Amino acid sequence: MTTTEQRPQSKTDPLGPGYKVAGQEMRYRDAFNKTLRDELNHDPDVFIMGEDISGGFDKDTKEPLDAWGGPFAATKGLVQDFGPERIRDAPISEAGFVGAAIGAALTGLRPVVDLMYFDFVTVAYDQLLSNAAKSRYMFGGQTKVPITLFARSGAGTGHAAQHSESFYSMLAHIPGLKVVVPSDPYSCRGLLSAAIRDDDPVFLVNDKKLINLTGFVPDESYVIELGKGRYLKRGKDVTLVGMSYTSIVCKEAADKLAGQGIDAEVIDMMSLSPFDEDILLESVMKTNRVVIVDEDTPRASMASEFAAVIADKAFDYLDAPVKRVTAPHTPVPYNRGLENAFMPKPDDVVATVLKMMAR
Amino acid sequence: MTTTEQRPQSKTDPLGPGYKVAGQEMRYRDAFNKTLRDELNHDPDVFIMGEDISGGFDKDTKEPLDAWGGPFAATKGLVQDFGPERIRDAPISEAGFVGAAIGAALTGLRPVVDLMYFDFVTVAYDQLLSNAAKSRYMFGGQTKVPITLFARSGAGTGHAAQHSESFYSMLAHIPGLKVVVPSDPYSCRGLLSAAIRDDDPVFLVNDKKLINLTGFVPDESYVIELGKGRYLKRGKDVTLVGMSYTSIVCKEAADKLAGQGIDAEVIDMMSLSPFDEDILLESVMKTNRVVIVDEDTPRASMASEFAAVIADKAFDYLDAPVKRVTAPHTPVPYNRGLENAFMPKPDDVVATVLKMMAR
Amino acid sequence: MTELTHEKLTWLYTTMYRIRRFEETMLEQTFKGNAMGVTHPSDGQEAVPTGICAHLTVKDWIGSTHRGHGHCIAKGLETRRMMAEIMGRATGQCKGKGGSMHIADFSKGMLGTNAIVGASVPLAVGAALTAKYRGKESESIGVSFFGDGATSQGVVHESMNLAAIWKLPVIFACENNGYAEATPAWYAVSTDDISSRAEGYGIPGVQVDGMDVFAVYDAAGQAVARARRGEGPTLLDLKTYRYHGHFHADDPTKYRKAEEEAAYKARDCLKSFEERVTAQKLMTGDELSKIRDSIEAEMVDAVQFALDSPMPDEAELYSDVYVSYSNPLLGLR
Amino acid sequence: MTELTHEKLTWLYTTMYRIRRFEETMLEQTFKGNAMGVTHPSDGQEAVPTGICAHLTVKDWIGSTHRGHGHCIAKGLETRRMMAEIMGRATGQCKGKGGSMHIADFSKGMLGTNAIVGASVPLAVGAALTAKYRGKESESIGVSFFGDGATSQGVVHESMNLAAIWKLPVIFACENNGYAEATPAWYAVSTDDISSRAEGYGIPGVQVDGMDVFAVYDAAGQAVARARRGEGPTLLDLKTYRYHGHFHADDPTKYRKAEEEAAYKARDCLKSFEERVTAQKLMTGDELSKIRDSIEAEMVDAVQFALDSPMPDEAELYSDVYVSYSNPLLGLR
Ligand SMILES: Cc1ncc(C[n+]2csc(CCOP(=O)(O)OP(=O)(O)O)c2C)c(N)n1
Ligand SMILES: Cc1ncc(C[n+]2csc(CCOP(=O)(O)OP(=O)(O)O)c2C)c(N)n1
Ligand SMILES: [Mg+2]
Ligand SMILES: [Mg+2]
Repeated sequence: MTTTEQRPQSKTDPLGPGYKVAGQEMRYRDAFNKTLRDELNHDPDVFIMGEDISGGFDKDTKEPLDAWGGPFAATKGLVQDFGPERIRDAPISEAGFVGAAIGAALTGLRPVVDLMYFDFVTVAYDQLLSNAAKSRYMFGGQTKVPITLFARSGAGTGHAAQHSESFYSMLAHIPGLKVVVPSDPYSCRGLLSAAIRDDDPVFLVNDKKLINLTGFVPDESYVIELGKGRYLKRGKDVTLVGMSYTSIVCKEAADKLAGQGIDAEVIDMMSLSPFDEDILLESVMKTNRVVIVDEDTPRASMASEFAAVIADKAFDYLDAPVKRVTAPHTPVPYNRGLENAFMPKPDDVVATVLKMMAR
Repeated sequence: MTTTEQRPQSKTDPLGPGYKVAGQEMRYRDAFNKTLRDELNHDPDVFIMGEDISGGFDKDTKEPLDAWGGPFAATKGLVQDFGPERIRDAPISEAGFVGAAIGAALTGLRPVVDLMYFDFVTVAYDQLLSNAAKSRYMFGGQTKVPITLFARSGAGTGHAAQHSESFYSMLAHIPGLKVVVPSDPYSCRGLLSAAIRDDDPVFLVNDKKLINLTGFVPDESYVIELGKGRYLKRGKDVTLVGMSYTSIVCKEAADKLAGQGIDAEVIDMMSLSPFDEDILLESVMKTNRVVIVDEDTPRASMASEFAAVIADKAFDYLDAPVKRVTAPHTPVPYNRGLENAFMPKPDDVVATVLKMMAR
Repeated sequence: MTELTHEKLTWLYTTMYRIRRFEETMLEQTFKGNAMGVTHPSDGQEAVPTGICAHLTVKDWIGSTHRGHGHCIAKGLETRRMMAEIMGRATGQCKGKGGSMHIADFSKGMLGTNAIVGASVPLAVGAALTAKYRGKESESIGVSFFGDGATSQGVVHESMNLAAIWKLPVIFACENNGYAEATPAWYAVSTDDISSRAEGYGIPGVQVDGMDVFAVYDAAGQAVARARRGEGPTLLDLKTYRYHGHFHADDPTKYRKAEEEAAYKARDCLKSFEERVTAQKLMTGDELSKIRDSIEAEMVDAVQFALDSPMPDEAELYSDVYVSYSNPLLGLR
Repeated sequence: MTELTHEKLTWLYTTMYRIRRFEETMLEQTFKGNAMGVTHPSDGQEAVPTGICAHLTVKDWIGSTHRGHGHCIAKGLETRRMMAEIMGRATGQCKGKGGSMHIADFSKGMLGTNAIVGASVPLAVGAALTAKYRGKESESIGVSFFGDGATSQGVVHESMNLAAIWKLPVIFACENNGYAEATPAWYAVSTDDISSRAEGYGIPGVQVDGMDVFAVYDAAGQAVARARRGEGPTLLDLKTYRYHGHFHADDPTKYRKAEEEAAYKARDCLKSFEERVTAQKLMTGDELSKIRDSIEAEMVDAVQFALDSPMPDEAELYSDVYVSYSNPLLGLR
């Protein structure tokens, strides 16, 4: 197992200069599934719980069918190999089964919970905040809560207001929780393994728009340290800060800006809590300009947080106002055109940078 | 009824220069109770719902007793005058009765919900976020959700991790909700009336440390426009931004700073969503320095939000980094000394300002 | 079978057939790529909303689910505006901002389809609370539709307890189609008899054949009458079946047996209605076929109306978040 | 009454008396200003945790409530560390960081008192899940204590359904003291018979006299045996009474009748135990009085230990938030 905080530089050199590892191009969803399989093999105390994750049961034999492959195919094929005790189908009781997972974590297991759509976390919010996040602290460090939760966030698939949220900033706000937001198959795999092996409660957010994207993934298991960001592109004129899907938005914006002679640096935060203050400050102190791009709504968001940290700790290095390009302060609309307008896009970032450079 | 956005200047001049109104010194809790009474009289569609708000029932007659006067005495004496249909005692089912209140609001009533401790909002989180905040938008503006919720936040009373939260920033993050945070009997009365009369869902947060503080309150009913801040003290050297109880902390810090020759301006934000960008920018553009003080935990908080807005829109006026003085990223501890250390205090603010002025 | 007027029979058949054809037409449009998002068809289950809403007026309120087109239609919503909504058009029921899972019509007593399982249940309780508050129980009740899967959701339990202690005029209508996505009720629900949960709330619980609109009509009639008399809520466990998959692209044969499906289809609500009313000479085959023809025309019109309708203006992204808000945040661009 | 060994009888009496005196002593200290926050005494209810925990070992797990001192003591926690916790001392069960509403001892199978009503119930289900996962149902079960008020909380319903469908070894022990704060159960709970809710989950539900430790012991014995045999959960509705107000400063006479209180006190669990064991010559008055004396001494020691203990270091504010965290945020000062 290899620990890394560097993004793969090339397909043959994925873990930074000097490394040569075997691997392949695969979809985000497949990397996710492969990692779950790795972790189930790695530790017998790991089990997965969620609605429809074993995808139905045969009426006569009562055996699981894996007809669905789980929501977004995350758990596809797992119940066959690991059985229904480790791939545990749950009724629609998010508070109840998240609570049960916390109880299992408090008593020695390492539960992984598939919450399906990110929006449903609100149903289990009290268990997450009052029990998962606080148990260690309020019981004076006697215990730990090694639970991992994951769910799909994001607009762009016509799921409308109650199935398209990206409010990971609310989770990152909560002391005692950790929050990670991978942006490609490589970071997904490393962060998911790290989350499951971590002894604290971790929430991993999968943007739906990433699920079918492909990228290079090493065969061998590895972890990406929680709380670390990475450079997706080096540059000197302006720092673009992305998280989850907006890392891709930033990358595309940087490509467009390059065409106009502006050399943008792109950071993928990867973790929101803890987050990598160092990479943020290092980059901004060099480029002296920053645009933070986020699909979460803006008020009291992680975009606000990054802006606040920069305005405090990199203040003397700033040549321009700290800019945020985010979703508007609205729910997610259904109509495709409106939904498209809701999401921050590369052109929004480019326009903001151009205005900034013109100062 | 008088609308004002100015804090009373003196006891005989509470609504700004020129006004003379009758009024009296009273405790925050009494101002709150008086306002509920006003609004129940003002509109027959207003009713209150919550656990123990009618404080018990006689076993034989089945009549409400008002033995408790409601949590924190907010509803004391109301059930006698308005009856159990309008002062409706609820079982311990926050999701259920908040949902029922939303249903009542969608069908023509104006429910006011006492959630007791602020922490319990997580139990009803889905109803608040998925139904109250989104109904108007996702149904294309067909309806409105005129519901008001209130609850008690804050550390300082030995209630420990699950009864001491101040995470109003998570609520302010939610598009479709409004959030107000009064800091004295005067702002409490005006904001509560405004909230109940407002056609959107409004959450009013009462810091426990305010409940027994006294202040001048006009006899006559009035509203304070949602989304407006106010100056608690004018000054020229640095802006201190408070919300809820930290407005008092800022005021005390300003008094201490005055003793050291520093003339601080103090803003009480009063509303968090919407919030008063104008007053914030006006003040910072004048003083060129700002410290934001918040008892909520720091990550992705309203303190971050104010900092971000300032770093964007008042950037060219800033002479020093934007500073936040907040609670640490921890749950609230039980032990009194630790709990005391958790809360931002005037001396923390003074120390931050002194460091800033020494730059 | 209760005595039903010819008008009522006509309404029942028209409504069920309208739902059936709406779902089929909607699916066709979905596969053509005209619907913008995910849809959950309710064909097979038509007897449930139809038999219940037959007792309701525009002053009664219903709460609905992700599988809510049938509830909408039975409560009187216009199919053209529903179709336009599903196609995301400005003329849609919610201006194209809600989609299939968020169709409401407050002028018709319809509180909205809802995409959070169980979340609409307390809304119907709240509507009933409004009725009781105004002393109008006899003319305004709440009906909450929810699935077998939703019975595991805590807020549904809370809603029943609230309605019971406050004696609110509500019907809890569990559309028990045996599955929650691919998960069977025999796995996820701890009882074979959902109506047995009523006893724990001190309210009546009734098992109903949800494939038979007459059975639904009768059971609902008693529950509605009870509610209007101010005697409180009733729980109906309505056994039914969805013919289609969980959502438009789902293949249910992967997790349901062919025999099971066939057994339910043999008791199809439309077919059995047709047989019964013609056998008993309550309606003629000709009458029924005229109704079907009119619905076919309505569907053609609904699709054309939707396709011809404009998309919402981009300004709609920012409107309807609040009634009033002093500092709009139009995205930080 | 089941045959009980002398040792078991001694344990029952010692435990009940320890709880009683702990609550009284704790209240005294609270009124002296030595407790730092709010406390919810459980005197009067001692028979419930005692009769249930008599069947448990250190490998079994319990989940508890705001009114949890009795659960802690019955599960074997040390009273001196509990007292120190309530006084916020570094030697407290949770280093003074939790207080009365957050006392846990993971080495004793105690998952913590909990200040969110209903929130600890799924934790006990999770502990039972761990047992089942490991094939250890016979030696490790979960017991969830919760009040009559908590039965209205959705997560309690969800927990029972989960435990039922997964046949988990859990006891749902409803401490039905008739009140939630000042709100009577007859107002807030939609049934007179909470045990009747069990039927809707397909599990046994039993009404138990919670003032009689022998009745509790017998009912719990059956439920525990069933759980250990792998047959799944049981719901116990244990009728009991709290002698004190809801919390330390609450005066219950404002909302409860004197007769009601007197009737319960006449059946006091300690008094009736004493009468019974001495009448049946199972224990002597002398034995009982020796037990009481030893508890008195224990309480004196507990208070002194707590008072003598240091306060936690300020660094404790920042510790125990995470096991590991790369960028600590020590408050932005
Ligand atoms: C809180 C929540 N959890 C999960 C889902 C995902 N989901 C949508 S429909 C559904 C199944 C619902 O089953 P049931 O209540 O029986 O209704 P049916 O689909 O059978 O009509 C699930 C799990 C959701 N929308 N909301
Ligand atoms: C979610 C939540 N809602 C409300 C409260 C406030 N509260 C604390 S104890 C209590 C009453 C609990 O009654 P019951 O469950 O019967 O337990 P008892 O106090 O009688 O032991 C209430 C309402 C809370 N702590 N948590
Ligand atoms: Mg179903
Ligand atoms: Mg009670």
